[in-house]
Amino acid sequence: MSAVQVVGTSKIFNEGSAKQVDAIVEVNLTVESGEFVSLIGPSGCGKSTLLRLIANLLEPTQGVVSVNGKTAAQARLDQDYGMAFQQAGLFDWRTVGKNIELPLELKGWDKTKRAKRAEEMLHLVKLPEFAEMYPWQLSGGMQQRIAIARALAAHPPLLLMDEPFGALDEMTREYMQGELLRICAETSTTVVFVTHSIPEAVYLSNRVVVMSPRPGRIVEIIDVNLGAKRTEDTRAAEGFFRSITAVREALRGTHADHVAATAIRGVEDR
Amino acid sequence: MSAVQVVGTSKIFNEGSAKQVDAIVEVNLTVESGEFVSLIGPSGCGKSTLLRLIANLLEPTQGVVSVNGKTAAQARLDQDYGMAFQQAGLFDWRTVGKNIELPLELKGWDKTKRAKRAEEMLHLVKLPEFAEMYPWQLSGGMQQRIAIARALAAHPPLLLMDEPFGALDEMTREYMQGELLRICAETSTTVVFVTHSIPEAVYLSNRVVVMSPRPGRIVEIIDVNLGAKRTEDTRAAEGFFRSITAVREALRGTHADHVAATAIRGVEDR
Amino acid sequence: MTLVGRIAYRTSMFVLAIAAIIGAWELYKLIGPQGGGKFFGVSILPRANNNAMPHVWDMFSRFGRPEVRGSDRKIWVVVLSGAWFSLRLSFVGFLLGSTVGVGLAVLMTRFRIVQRGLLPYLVMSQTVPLIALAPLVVSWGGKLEIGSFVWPRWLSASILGMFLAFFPIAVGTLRGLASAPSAAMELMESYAASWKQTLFKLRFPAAVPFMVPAFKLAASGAVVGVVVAEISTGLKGGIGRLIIEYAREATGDPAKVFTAVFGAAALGLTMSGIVAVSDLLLMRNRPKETTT
Amino acid sequence: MRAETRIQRIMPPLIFGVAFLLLWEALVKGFNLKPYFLAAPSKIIEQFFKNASRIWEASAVSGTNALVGLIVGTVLGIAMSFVLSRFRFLGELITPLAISLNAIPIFVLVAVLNNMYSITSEIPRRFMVTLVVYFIVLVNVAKGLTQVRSTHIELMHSYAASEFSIMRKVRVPNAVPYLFTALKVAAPASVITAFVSEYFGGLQNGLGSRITNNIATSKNAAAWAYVFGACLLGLVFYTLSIILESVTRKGDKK
Amino acid sequence: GGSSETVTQETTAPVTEETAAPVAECITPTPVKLQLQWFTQAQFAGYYAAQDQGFYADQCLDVTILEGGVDIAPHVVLANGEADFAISWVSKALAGREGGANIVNIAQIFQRSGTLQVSFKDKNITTPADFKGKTIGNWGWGNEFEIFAALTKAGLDPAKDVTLVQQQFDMAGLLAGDIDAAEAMTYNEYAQVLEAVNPATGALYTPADFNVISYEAEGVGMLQDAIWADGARLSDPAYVDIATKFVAASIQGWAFCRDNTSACRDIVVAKGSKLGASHQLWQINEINKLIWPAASGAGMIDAAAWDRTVALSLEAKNLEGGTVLTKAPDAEAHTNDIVTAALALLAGMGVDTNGAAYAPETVTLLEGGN
Ligand SMILES: Nc1ncnc2c1ncn2[C@@H]1O[C@H](COP(=O)(O)OP(=O)(O)OP(=O)(O)O)[C@@H](O)[C@H]1O
Ligand SMILES: Nc1ncnc2c1ncn2[C@@H]1O[C@H](COP(=O)(O)OP(=O)(O)OP(=O)(O)O)[C@@H](O)[C@H]1O
Ligand SMILES: [Mg+2]
Ligand SMILES: [Mg+2]
Repeated sequence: MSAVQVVGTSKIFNEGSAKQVDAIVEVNLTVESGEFVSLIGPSGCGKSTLLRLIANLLEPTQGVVSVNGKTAAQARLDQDYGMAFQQAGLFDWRTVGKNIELPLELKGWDKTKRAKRAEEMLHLVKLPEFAEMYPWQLSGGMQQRIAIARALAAHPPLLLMDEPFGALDEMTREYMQGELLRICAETSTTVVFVTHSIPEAVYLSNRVVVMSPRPGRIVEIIDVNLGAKRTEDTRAAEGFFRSITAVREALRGTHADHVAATAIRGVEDR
Repeated sequence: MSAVQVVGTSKIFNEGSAKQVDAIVEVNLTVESGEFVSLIGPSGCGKSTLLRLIANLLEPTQGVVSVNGKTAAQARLDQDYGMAFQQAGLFDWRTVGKNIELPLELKGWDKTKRAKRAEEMLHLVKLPEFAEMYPWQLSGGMQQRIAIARALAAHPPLLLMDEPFGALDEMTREYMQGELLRICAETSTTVVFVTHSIPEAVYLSNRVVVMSPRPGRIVEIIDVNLGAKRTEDTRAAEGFFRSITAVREALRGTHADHVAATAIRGVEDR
Repeated sequence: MTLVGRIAYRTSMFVLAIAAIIGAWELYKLIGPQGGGKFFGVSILPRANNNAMPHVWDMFSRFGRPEVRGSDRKIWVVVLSGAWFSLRLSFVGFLLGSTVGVGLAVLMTRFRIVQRGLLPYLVMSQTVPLIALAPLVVSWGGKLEIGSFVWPRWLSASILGMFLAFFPIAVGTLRGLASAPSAAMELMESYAASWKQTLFKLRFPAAVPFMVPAFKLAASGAVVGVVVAEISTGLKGGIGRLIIEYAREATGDPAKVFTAVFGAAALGLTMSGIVAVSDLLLMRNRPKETTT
Repeated sequence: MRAETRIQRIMPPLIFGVAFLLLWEALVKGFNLKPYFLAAPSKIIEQFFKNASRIWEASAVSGTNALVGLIVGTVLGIAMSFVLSRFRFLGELITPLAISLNAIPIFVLVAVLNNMYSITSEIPRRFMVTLVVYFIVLVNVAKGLTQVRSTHIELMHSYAASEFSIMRKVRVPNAVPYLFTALKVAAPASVITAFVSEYFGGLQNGLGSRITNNIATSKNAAAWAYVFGACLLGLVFYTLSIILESVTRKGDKK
Repeated sequence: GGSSETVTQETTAPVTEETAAPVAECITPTPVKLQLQWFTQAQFAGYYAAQDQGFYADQCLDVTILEGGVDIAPHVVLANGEADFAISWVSKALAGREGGANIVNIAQIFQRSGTLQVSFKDKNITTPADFKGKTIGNWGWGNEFEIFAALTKAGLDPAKDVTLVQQQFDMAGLLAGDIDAAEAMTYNEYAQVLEAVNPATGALYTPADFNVISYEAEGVGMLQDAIWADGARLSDPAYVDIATKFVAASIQGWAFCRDNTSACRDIVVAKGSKLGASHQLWQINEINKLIWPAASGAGMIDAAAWDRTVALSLEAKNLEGGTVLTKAPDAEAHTNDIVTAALALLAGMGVDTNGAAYAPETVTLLEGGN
């Protein structure tokens, strides 16, 4: 049974009005259970929209989305997934610890269990001493890590993550990547992951989905053959570079106005 | 005259309380006029705090900050700088175009001039057709670009930018980098730039300031000798890699818990 | 839904609500105790008799009959013109109250010391009964002549409407002006925006959600103030005057006073309607809640 | 923000009040205003202390009515705004009714209610206060419950949170400042409603009837002494709402 | 016209040419504002009649009648200079005078008090002494002093021995049984009771259903509607002249209403009185009883009644243990000079200002006062 199935799905905002925006058009995507799939594409191409459709936070204008063999709506109601949004979206009136506990509260966990898990999560994101602080007392990257901790806290079978590591420095990012992979492997979690970093997408994923600029379509799906277990050495492996190049090419192809740019370079350039 | 001078400056939040946070300690930094300086460092090390001190949005607990030879406060009142925040911080009740016009309105520009500049800026960030939309109808990256457009709109002599390109895809990011450099060169703008991307810091900067984890201190300032004019070829230049390595090393050195990580690698790994 | 559709929907909901109330009223008349119900000596249940609770059809048919015997003016005409008269006064009071309320809120936001010093007295002012103020306002008004401007008698009533209207606006706006997100405040600070600029470009837009309920309260406050003023200052022509005149006849014609009461309710509804429309206009471009 | 000392908090209103009273006194003395028109504060204060025990008794009667109405109205208002934000249908059904009911001047309804209950009953007065408070709370809290950030709602939907949970975890915390705004308005409103309800009928034991009684006999200083009592009562209620607010808003920004 | 000339010359004040001019030569009538103490109703029929019948115009006055409200104290309006004359009950106005309002009673229109205390027969309340332990209704707003006077006279303490309840605008409290005895004016609320349907019989209530205590009869009646003038202006002969003409024309109006009840009713109804025609007719009839016959001439202030009113105002304890007046009013509080001049003026015009032959009519009330 596939974890996520998106069939012939389009999403059009403000349909019929002058401000109509065709966010994504005719998208077909299947994510197998336990798979790690990244979405990559230019800004505004509909990645977040696609994630929201899977999460049933938006209704598709057209097409069908199913999750774990159920409708997306049912999956949402069954709390089959955890989501980390592009904006951290923490609650100002809750302490950091209580923010992480929120999904657990909603699942009806008891207090001590919640507190224990929240503490674990704070350790995971390396912010154990901030439990009692309020979100607005944290730096941008710290807030983002809290949001990740919140998404992971309930160990959901499906993780939907929208640029979760965007505000992290390189070292923290690498550390979080490793932890994410470890957790997913241990609990065989399926992940749909939005990122702008090609190496990140390649390092983490089984497949990378490359999307075209607005209106968003899937232009290519690149299989990454780096084996199930990724280590620090993976980043030096030959297949790693090959996949990076493949993704980059697919991406460049989507940017009509960037044809002049150097085609392939040996080094990541951001 | 130096554009920015930070002397013996510390910032301590919640001083004396149990939740005391020493954000930055004893920081000394001088940025010359026309210079492009990047701040880089682990999440929560005080980069945004330092930027806020320069912008006089925070008062230092200790030390002196001066801008353009005046006190930071005076410089703020003289609108000597433009700032792009880590969170886009657009006004929900203003259209995209009006958001960009905001600083111009405050400077008392007349309507047609404002509208013209806003349109230019929208073209610059490649979102000309979104002038009439509202921020919440935009994707994360698009919002960030609007915030950049807003910061640039008034052509301020000093730009303070806090991870402005964090939510952009690689191509848009490169394009924006190029545009930023072009504008700065044309108007000889001084820039203090926070980023997590080492290549970005190196590509853009004359100097890269590396900070240590909390409490934030400057551990090293790395001169980047890539000449005044950076082109796409710069990214392939030898000096480019050397500087990247230097910054990375300085950064790794700050991460005590990361000593095991591979020291130098030939490829950027995010 | 289109605007027309929405208005139609709202209207039908309102009609439905009225029907429900009528049903409940008549049902209670059927089953409720004629002399009221007492528990432990305290009357809990209202009396269901025709004097205390006239039949709905009596009240409505009263609208169609002349105001006084021999007059050919039907009551609905009188009530309607009274409501129209009071509506205009209320609207003036509402506008004045909005100006004063917003002005005070701005002043209190600007100078913390004013807020500290003034707010308790604003609160106290609201507990000063209109009845104690009405004679003062009326007689001061009577003395005022600024140039060619002669204080009209009705303006005193509007002033009292203002007196009730300004307070919720002052409090709500004050809270709203303080609700601007700190990130946005920082942005404005980075522009070295003047206080006034921050006020108009940031604080006010951010205050709208707090100001809307305040204006709703002020709208009905203005109506109440004007009606009270009409009653206590003897100003003729408005719904307040009708209410008290009809109330005196409640002994023999209990349905009559209800016609004026309904008129007052319609008046308040119109005022809130005006506010509700402006709410829709002001909030139309804000992010809507997701409704999935 | 720097914590203000008690002196800094108390001085401005004190100075303001004294200045206001002095100005008033000067106005009365300067223009030689007669007591039937406007009494001097010195006379009012004199009357206040002379009649202190009567003012206290009358305040107790009106104050009880106000307090009962304030509590019941707040509870009902909160409850109803929950119902409204949960069941849109009911909201659209009830809101216009609540508005029109509220637009009917207080004492007119009291007159109707006095006939429905008994003119010797305090129920209509309390009912009236309840109604006024209810409306103020309803309008504000309902707005607070709906004006939540859409990201937060989205997040809660992603947890398949029940409407109830969204209510508890997002809407309620968001509505809290709105509630206190409402209480600040409702506190004085409850007091004035309580004694305006006394103006046109009913037992003559509260502040309202004392005020009319004294105004009618041109004993303005005494009347204003009772008004002064009413003001103090309103201020007590207001202060209570402020204290309640500061207790519940510890973690808030600023 | 000529008679008016002679009368004005008789007044003590020096006469200016202007005021001495005959009425026939009236070119621009003097504007005069009269403040009533309540809404338009037959209680003020005489003034409306004088306006309607041109009696004021005959005196070269252009009279504007200002209606009252619950919160309008006519003496305040008068003292503030917003009206030239005001109608007010004597005790209330004297309280205002004590409060600094310089107002003077220049004509006592109502010679008798019209206040009643009405109760159902089965309550057995026939004298004020029976009030003990009962729920006693009153109008409040200073219209309840006679009740306090009666209580004081009966040796009862208003704060303890009775439960005082302020009545609403209607008599519903009495009919519903909430109030044991309700305050009612002969000319208004008492009629309202008689206009209501007795649910037991389905017909209107009749006087036989009630016990009625008249405060006038109990000896605690206080003077009611009087015309008050601005004391500060009474030293101005022009004002005195206007006052004289005004009082004269007003009394002429009242005399008209005595003789033409139904015409007067129509005038009042046309002025916008809300209570219906039958009610207004009853009211005029009852008001006439309070004015006529006036042995020493309508508007004359009877010294005995005045002194009684003052004495009661000084003695009767209210709810708070206070009295209406704390000291006796000075002699300037009333004057018969103006009314005397006015009566002379009217006598010259042949108006009957004594009404010795006055006989009340019998008015049939209709349901709801319509
Ligand atoms: N208002 C505040 N109150 C208390 N602590 C604060 C406040 N603002 C920032 N801090 C603390 O100061 C430290 C530095 O924060 P800052 O935002 O400068 O980090 P940063 O370098 O920008 O991090 P990032 O890369 O994650 O944005 C953090 O530990 C943060 O918790
Ligand atoms: N609520 C909305 N109303 C109207 N248009 C919307 C709305 N949400 C998104 N869009 C539009 O849909 C398109 C896709 O947006 P989306 O957020 O999915 O982009 P994205 O791929 O996540 O971009 P980014 O990388 O910048 O976050 C954009 O053009 C955006 O303007
Ligand atoms: Mg996105
Ligand atoms: Mg930061």
